[in-house]
Amino acid sequence: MSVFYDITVSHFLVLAAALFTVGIAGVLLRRNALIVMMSIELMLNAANITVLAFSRGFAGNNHEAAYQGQAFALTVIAIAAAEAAVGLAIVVTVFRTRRHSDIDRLTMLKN
Amino acid sequence: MTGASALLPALLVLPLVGAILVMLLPKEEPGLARGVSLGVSIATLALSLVILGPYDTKIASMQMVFDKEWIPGMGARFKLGVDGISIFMVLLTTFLTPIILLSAFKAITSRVREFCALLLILEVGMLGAFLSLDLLLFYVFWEIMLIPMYLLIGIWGGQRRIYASIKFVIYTMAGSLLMLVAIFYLYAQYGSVTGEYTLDLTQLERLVLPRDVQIYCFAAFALAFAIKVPLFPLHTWLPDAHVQAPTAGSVVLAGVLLKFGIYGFLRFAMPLFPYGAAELAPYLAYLAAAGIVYGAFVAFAQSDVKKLVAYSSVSHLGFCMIGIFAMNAEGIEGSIYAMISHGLTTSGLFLAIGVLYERRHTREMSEYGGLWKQMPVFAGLFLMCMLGSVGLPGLSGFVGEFLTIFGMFISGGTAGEPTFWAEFMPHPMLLGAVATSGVIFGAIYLLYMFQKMMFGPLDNPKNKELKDVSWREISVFTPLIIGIVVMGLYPKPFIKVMEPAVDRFISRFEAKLIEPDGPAHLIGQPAVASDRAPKTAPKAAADPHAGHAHAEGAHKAPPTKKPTAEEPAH
Amino acid sequence: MITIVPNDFLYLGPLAVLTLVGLLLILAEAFAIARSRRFLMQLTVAGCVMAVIASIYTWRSLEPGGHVTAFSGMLLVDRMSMFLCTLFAGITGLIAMLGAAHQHEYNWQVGEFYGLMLLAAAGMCMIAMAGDLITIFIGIETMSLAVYVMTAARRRSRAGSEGAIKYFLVGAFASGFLVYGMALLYGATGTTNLQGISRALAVTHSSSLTVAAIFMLIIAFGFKIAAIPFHMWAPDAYEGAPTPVTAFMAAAVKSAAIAGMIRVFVQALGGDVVPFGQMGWSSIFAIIAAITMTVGNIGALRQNNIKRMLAYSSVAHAGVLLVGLITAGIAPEGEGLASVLYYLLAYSVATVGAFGVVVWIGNRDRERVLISDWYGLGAANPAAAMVMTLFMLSFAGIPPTGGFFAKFFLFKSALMAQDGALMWLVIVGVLNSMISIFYYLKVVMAMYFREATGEFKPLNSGAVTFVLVACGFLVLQMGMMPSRWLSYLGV
Amino acid sequence: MQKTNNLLFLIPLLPLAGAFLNLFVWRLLAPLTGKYRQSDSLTHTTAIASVLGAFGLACYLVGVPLWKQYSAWHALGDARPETMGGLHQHLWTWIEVGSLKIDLAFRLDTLTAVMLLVITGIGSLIHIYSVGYMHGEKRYPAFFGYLNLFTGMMLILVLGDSLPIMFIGWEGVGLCSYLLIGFWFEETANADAGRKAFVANRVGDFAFLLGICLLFYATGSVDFADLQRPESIDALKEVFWGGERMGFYIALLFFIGACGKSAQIPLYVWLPDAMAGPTPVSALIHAATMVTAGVYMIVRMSFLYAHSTTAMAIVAVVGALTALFAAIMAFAQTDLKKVLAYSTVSQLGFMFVGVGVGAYTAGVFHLITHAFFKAGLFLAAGSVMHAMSGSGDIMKMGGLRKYMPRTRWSFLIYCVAIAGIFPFSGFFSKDEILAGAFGAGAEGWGPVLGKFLWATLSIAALGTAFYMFRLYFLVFGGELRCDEETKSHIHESPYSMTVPLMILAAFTCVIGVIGFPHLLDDKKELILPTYLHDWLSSTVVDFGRESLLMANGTSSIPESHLSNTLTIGLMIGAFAIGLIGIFTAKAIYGRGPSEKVAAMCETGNGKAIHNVVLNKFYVDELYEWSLYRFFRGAAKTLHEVVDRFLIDGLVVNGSAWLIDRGSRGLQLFQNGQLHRYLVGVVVGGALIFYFASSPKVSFDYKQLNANEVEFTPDFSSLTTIRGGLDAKGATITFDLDSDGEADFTSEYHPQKPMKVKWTFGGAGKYKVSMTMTDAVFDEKYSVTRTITVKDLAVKGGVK
Repeated sequence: MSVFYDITVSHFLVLAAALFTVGIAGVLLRRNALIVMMSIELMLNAANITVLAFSRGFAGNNHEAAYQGQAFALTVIAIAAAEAAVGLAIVVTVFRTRRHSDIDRLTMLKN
Repeated sequence: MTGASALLPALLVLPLVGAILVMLLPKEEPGLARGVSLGVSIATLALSLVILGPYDTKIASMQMVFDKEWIPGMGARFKLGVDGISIFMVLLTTFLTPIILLSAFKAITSRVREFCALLLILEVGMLGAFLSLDLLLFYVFWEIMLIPMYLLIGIWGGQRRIYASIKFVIYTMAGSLLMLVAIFYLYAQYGSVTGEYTLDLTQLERLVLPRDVQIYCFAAFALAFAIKVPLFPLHTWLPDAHVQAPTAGSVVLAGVLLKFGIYGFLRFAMPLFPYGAAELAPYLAYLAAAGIVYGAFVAFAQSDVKKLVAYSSVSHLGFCMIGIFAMNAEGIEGSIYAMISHGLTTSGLFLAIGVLYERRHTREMSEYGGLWKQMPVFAGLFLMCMLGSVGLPGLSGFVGEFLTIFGMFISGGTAGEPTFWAEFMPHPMLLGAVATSGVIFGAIYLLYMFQKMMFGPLDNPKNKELKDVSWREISVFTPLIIGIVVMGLYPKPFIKVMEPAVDRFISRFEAKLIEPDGPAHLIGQPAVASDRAPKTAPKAAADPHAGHAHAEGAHKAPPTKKPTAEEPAH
Repeated sequence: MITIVPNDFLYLGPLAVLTLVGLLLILAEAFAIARSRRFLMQLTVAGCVMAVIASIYTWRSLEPGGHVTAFSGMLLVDRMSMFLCTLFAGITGLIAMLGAAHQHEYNWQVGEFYGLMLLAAAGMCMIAMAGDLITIFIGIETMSLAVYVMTAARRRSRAGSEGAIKYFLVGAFASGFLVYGMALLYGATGTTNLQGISRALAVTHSSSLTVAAIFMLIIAFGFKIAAIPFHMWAPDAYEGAPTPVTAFMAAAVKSAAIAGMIRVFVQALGGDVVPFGQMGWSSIFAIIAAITMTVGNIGALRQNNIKRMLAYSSVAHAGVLLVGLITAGIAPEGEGLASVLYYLLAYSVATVGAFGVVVWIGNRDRERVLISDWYGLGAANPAAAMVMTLFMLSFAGIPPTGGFFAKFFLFKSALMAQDGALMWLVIVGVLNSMISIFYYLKVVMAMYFREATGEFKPLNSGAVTFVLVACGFLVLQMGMMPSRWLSYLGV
Repeated sequence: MQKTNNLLFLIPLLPLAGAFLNLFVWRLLAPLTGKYRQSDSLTHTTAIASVLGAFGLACYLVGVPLWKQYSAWHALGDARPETMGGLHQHLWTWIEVGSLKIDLAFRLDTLTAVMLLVITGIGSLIHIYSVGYMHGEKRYPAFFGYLNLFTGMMLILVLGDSLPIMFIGWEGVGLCSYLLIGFWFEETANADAGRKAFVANRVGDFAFLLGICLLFYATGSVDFADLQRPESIDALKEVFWGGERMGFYIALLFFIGACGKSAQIPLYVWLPDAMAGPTPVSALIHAATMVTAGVYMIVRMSFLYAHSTTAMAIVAVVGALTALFAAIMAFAQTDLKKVLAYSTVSQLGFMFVGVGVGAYTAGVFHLITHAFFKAGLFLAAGSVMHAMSGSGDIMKMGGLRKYMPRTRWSFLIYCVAIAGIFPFSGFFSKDEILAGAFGAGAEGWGPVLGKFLWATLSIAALGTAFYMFRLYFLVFGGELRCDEETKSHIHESPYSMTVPLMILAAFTCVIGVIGFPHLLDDKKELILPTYLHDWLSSTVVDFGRESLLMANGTSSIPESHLSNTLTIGLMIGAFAIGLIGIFTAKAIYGRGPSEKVAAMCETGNGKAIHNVVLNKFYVDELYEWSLYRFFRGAAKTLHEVVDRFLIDGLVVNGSAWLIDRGSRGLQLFQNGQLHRYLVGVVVGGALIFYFASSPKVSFDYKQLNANEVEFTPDFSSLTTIRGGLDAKGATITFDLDSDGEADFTSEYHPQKPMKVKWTFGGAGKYKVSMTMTDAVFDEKYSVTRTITVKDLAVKGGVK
């Protein structure tokens, strides 16, 4: 019996949860806007993995559910890309006005 | 709906149209704005007198009812009507508004247009609130009054006007918002009992709520109204508002706005929640009695005349509160009477202070003295208002105060025959006696004020140049003083008009006071035997059989027997 | 199976109009001559008007209470969604007018602005019409991405870029939660269709997956509507963004987020199928709502910048809206939903109006966003001060304004739900109204009770005047004759 | 048997109309005649005409219709009804609310008639006198206006047919008194005096009002006629608070009212100060009429006092003490009018003793005679002061007999009368009171009280004679002690002033005939006619009225029938006392101020006593401290502490401050750093979820009857995100008899509350536990409570 036989949906879910946590940690801990964005991408990808894992899990008996999951994942991928584009543009704007992209030093707006 | 019923909405529309008209006038001509607004307010007064024509003094219930759908989805109606209680308040409002406008001709020189328009809008709000027979409509008008008053204090007020105006608004809102919650609750309860949702006061009055609920709801209403009254210790907004407000604001505040507290108790809080009212009445009466004495004491400590008169309002309105909790015709009619009288006398005092303030720009008593010599006519007018306020028999103040004290004194009944109210109101005589002591204190502080300002040597050089009142000012005071004297000497017609309504109020109150226990039900219908808190969701109301399955056997079961679970049978 | 029938396109009206005009605008911008950009605004408004007409048309073609699914359940067309589409398109049109004047005065002519705005509106419409988690996600992201860009539209503004990046990062972070929550929900129920989720939950009740999913969704939507403690981006973003964009964020984006919450929480997770104790997810939202109202109002008290103050105020309003959502969730048969919609309408109108006055009053020399900048407006420009007062009163919930009735309906229906279980929340709500009066009246006070500190040179723009008059009229109308609006909402 | 007379209203209306004309109409019309001021002659003509008119009308009404009624009543002899109704006029119903009905109605009966004639008669004289006295006064119209107003109010007071109407007049005269005392208001002291008078009166009015309320409470009426009905009288005998009769408390309250108006202990302090007013005012208001209102009221309410001997005793004792103390205080005064003021207080004390011992006729008799001679004294004093350039210091007078003979002779007659010298009127009236006091002995009074009263009054009478003649000698006797400036102005007053003096003096001499002493012949019939007694007995419940005593059940007030010897003995005693007083005064002050006395007053105990007396026993200071200072201090304290600090400071502004702090805290947290925001999200979110999901379960219980208790599980705070509990599938078990086993198990549904009933074995404490088990994760939440089952048989019911 191969070890691979034991990989189930749950394993993917745990992986996704771990990735998601890493993403959150990245957002909370890193100061560079770009890295924060990357962490957010990580979170989105974790979600994608979850979706696809479920989709795979449903594939056996519920085709519609499986398709929905796949469509969802594709949508997320597309939107994540758009988000990254917008985000980078905004980071560039910030960089152009401030010459840095350290989000903790952006405290002009406060109180 | 007869032709007469269109009078009441017309009464609201007229000043509203006037206000809009005034706002449309050119900014550069303040005189025009003054004239137009005065004309409109006099027309409103005339219209309100026209109402007296079709008004039948023998009918106790609401008259000239104007009833129209307003928000059908909610059961809120645009319902107006007058009865013996509200008609005087309406007349007082329409009577005072032209006087106020006239009095402000000289005092208000900036933004005259806005001033006149705000006063007219305020009049709309006040009239609307006095006329409304729908809780939501009442609430709307009740709040509408707030903003013009806020602006009046804030724009044309004194040094600390900002503090005073915001305090006024926040204080008032603090009470009225909880009242709003109680209105919601009442609405929901009525809907769940009858399956029909309405905010119509006459409908809602039929609902008898459980005892505790009545107490809570009454407390919520009472808070709103007690702040407005203002009942000690919720009164501290009043002196600030009065002192900072321009004369016109003070007059309208003392003359009409304060009356909403008492009126609200009579019209809404007590008929809707009689049992709650009965349970809390002693406490409110104690506070009112305390307020009479307290207001008088603190008034005496003031060096600012306006503040003194403001505190005197706390004291005087205490009489009104005492009166309504006497729960007999004497007390309640006295209370209404005292309200009208207070509207006249205190307005007169504020106007008098305004006359001085216009000339000297100070309200410190120590700045004045010996004015009688310089301004004899003014002194006479001031004296009349002051004596009316002191409660001299033969002037209006006495009748009201005497009746309220008297009513409270015998509110437990006379020696032979105790009334139903006896069990709710402990120590009525003591309360009456404490209230009566306000008569002494009233004399002390008001005479003190009068003496400080009018008597003594005319030693302040600034006062030696003062001019006596002009004809315009005399014409401001004259109607007030005529009112004070007429109401003092011949109160019968006034009392006659309010009598049927008050009797009806009392008898309905008493009728609804019986059997407050059990779930909410309509008056005259038996309470549904249920040990469950009443359902409020409309669904539950639609299903009267919801959940009362009850196994009889459980009652006599020995300890070992399985207890019965009661779950609703759906 | 996903099938598309031609009829579906009939119901796409508002969405299609907004998307197409939006794309057209972006194209047109590319070819526009720099000096004649006015037509962009006119085109935008025309698009919005068309969208409004399309929504109303669709609304009329629907049965009260009935709904139509399109694109295999991806979109759900009912009267509520059409009402919301009208609202979104209307707000967008009004804000486009504000935007044109603002751009002109402050010299930040960005042509894409209009296109993005319409695309954002399209996204909002999609949220309102969403019948599926995927459409909700697409709608939210379409809207959000456009608004991120709009926030940063003044490229040289340090505040703008700072606000934008804060907004963006927080928003994207929330998107992460959103997607993850949706994924878990999908896993728990085996479908992304909202009705399907509702059906599935009715059978399987719940599982820890559902619980976790709801946890994630609460966070995600909490960010979007700026509920506490997820609100802290809002004041910064609102302050940083150009005023018309702030108005758009406060009025439209928040409404859209609420629409999404209605779809997800009330319609998919509503009723008593969800396992968060007695009241389902509502018990958590109840706590959040109470804190949101309180902290939002308290936060607004000391603000001197009107935009920032209104940001906090919008946080507080989010709390009130949550009360309505809870009501709708726990008492689906009640009027909770209608009250939320009415509230959204009243709130949005007042918000657009208030920001409209902010736009109107300033000029490029002095933007006049501080309270002290407003001193003496009442004497200088009585009409403007009067409408601003109206908007403030509406926010504070004082009659005769729409805000009063909005609060009234909302709290009333909340109190009627579940034997008064929400009584405490209602009391918290009304007490908060009291606190809120304080800072709303601070504006009124500044306008009327203080002496002017300089001459007012307001923008002389017909469009802005139109917006102010329209909003002022609506606020009054909703305050005095609410019955017509209620009948639109099916009450 | 009362007759309607439609002219009654004119009596008060005439002076009121005069006041109205003088205060308003003439003033408004004055510009038409081209003058700013209304003319003085028009003013005083109006005023005098109105009062004279009232006097004439009063004479007519008393002399013709009332006299007819009286004679008819008198002629009936034993068959006559208790009281005769008198004349009556109902104008309109003033207040009619609920059970309370107050008619604006007037009644003229014999008691009123006496008052009416005194008021209008003396009032007319004083009006005339004022023409001279107030000549040249700037506010001439105002003075006459107020005087007229006062007369009108006083007439309302005595004519009023019910207590509230009486109260109108009661307060109205107080107001006029206030205005007239403070007439020369430029002097702060005058204005203060006016206020003091009004406030002291108000203290009395407070009791008066309460009395009205309590009377209504007891009898259901405030109308004099109604109150005398037997059922009302029965109500007065009800035992009330503290075991006394109802009548006692009512009577006491009214007496306090009377104390205020009639300046009795402890409310007398205002009257001496009231001398700040113009002298005619002192004569009319503070001597002849207003201050006697209290006496009048008690006589009017005699039917009430007849039912509480305790109350009567209090009235009598207070009256006696007042008479004595006021007399003592008069010794030390050096101001002409002040002496007269204390004398007034003292004489009012006499009257109160009279009415207090049930000798109502004597009280009223003294009221009448006093009205004449005291009014005369004041007017004469005014005349003197007029001559002395307005100064009233008797130490600077003396020898005026040469300069002002008319005044001097009148003054002497008054002094003799007040000293109680035969055959002047004061002698008769004072003797009546002394006799009444001597013979008094109502039920429960004990034997001594009457004698004590008599002794006290005798001393007071001695004092009266002494200080009055001290006054006389200091003013008119000896040599002139004033400065030259004043001396040059001394002159006899004009006739408008002295003619009233003479008229009053004439009356003082002869008016005593209306009340000859009760001397009986063998047949127990009066030897001398007692006109006043007969006249009043048609109205006043005097002692000896059988009908009321029967209504009372017991004869609480015995008839005071002294033997002739005793009566004559008392008369001689009183006469002697008067003479002793006069001669002592002559001995000491015959030639001006006594140095001996002055020296005595400067040293040791003498000084102390003198100071105490001079300062009126420091009662004013006591009042100053206890009332005014206390009031003002308390007012300030309340304002600062309660209003400013507690309510406004702590609650109102305090909550605002708290919220503001909260706002500031939020601002601090919102420092602009995105990470702070995100951490806030994580921490805040975690907290909210924690609190929202803390599982707490509990149950309520309610005892239904003797041993049956109902339990209601309460999961309202239970949210189960932490445990992932499926509320729908949860199971609930109750262990109700603490045996560790479930007695009841059920599925729980959150939307549908459930109740469990359980019957216990009786009263006592039981331990009950409830467990909720989650179906999915099998987690348990349990709670255990000890419940108390009460033994309901004892208390009989449970809420």
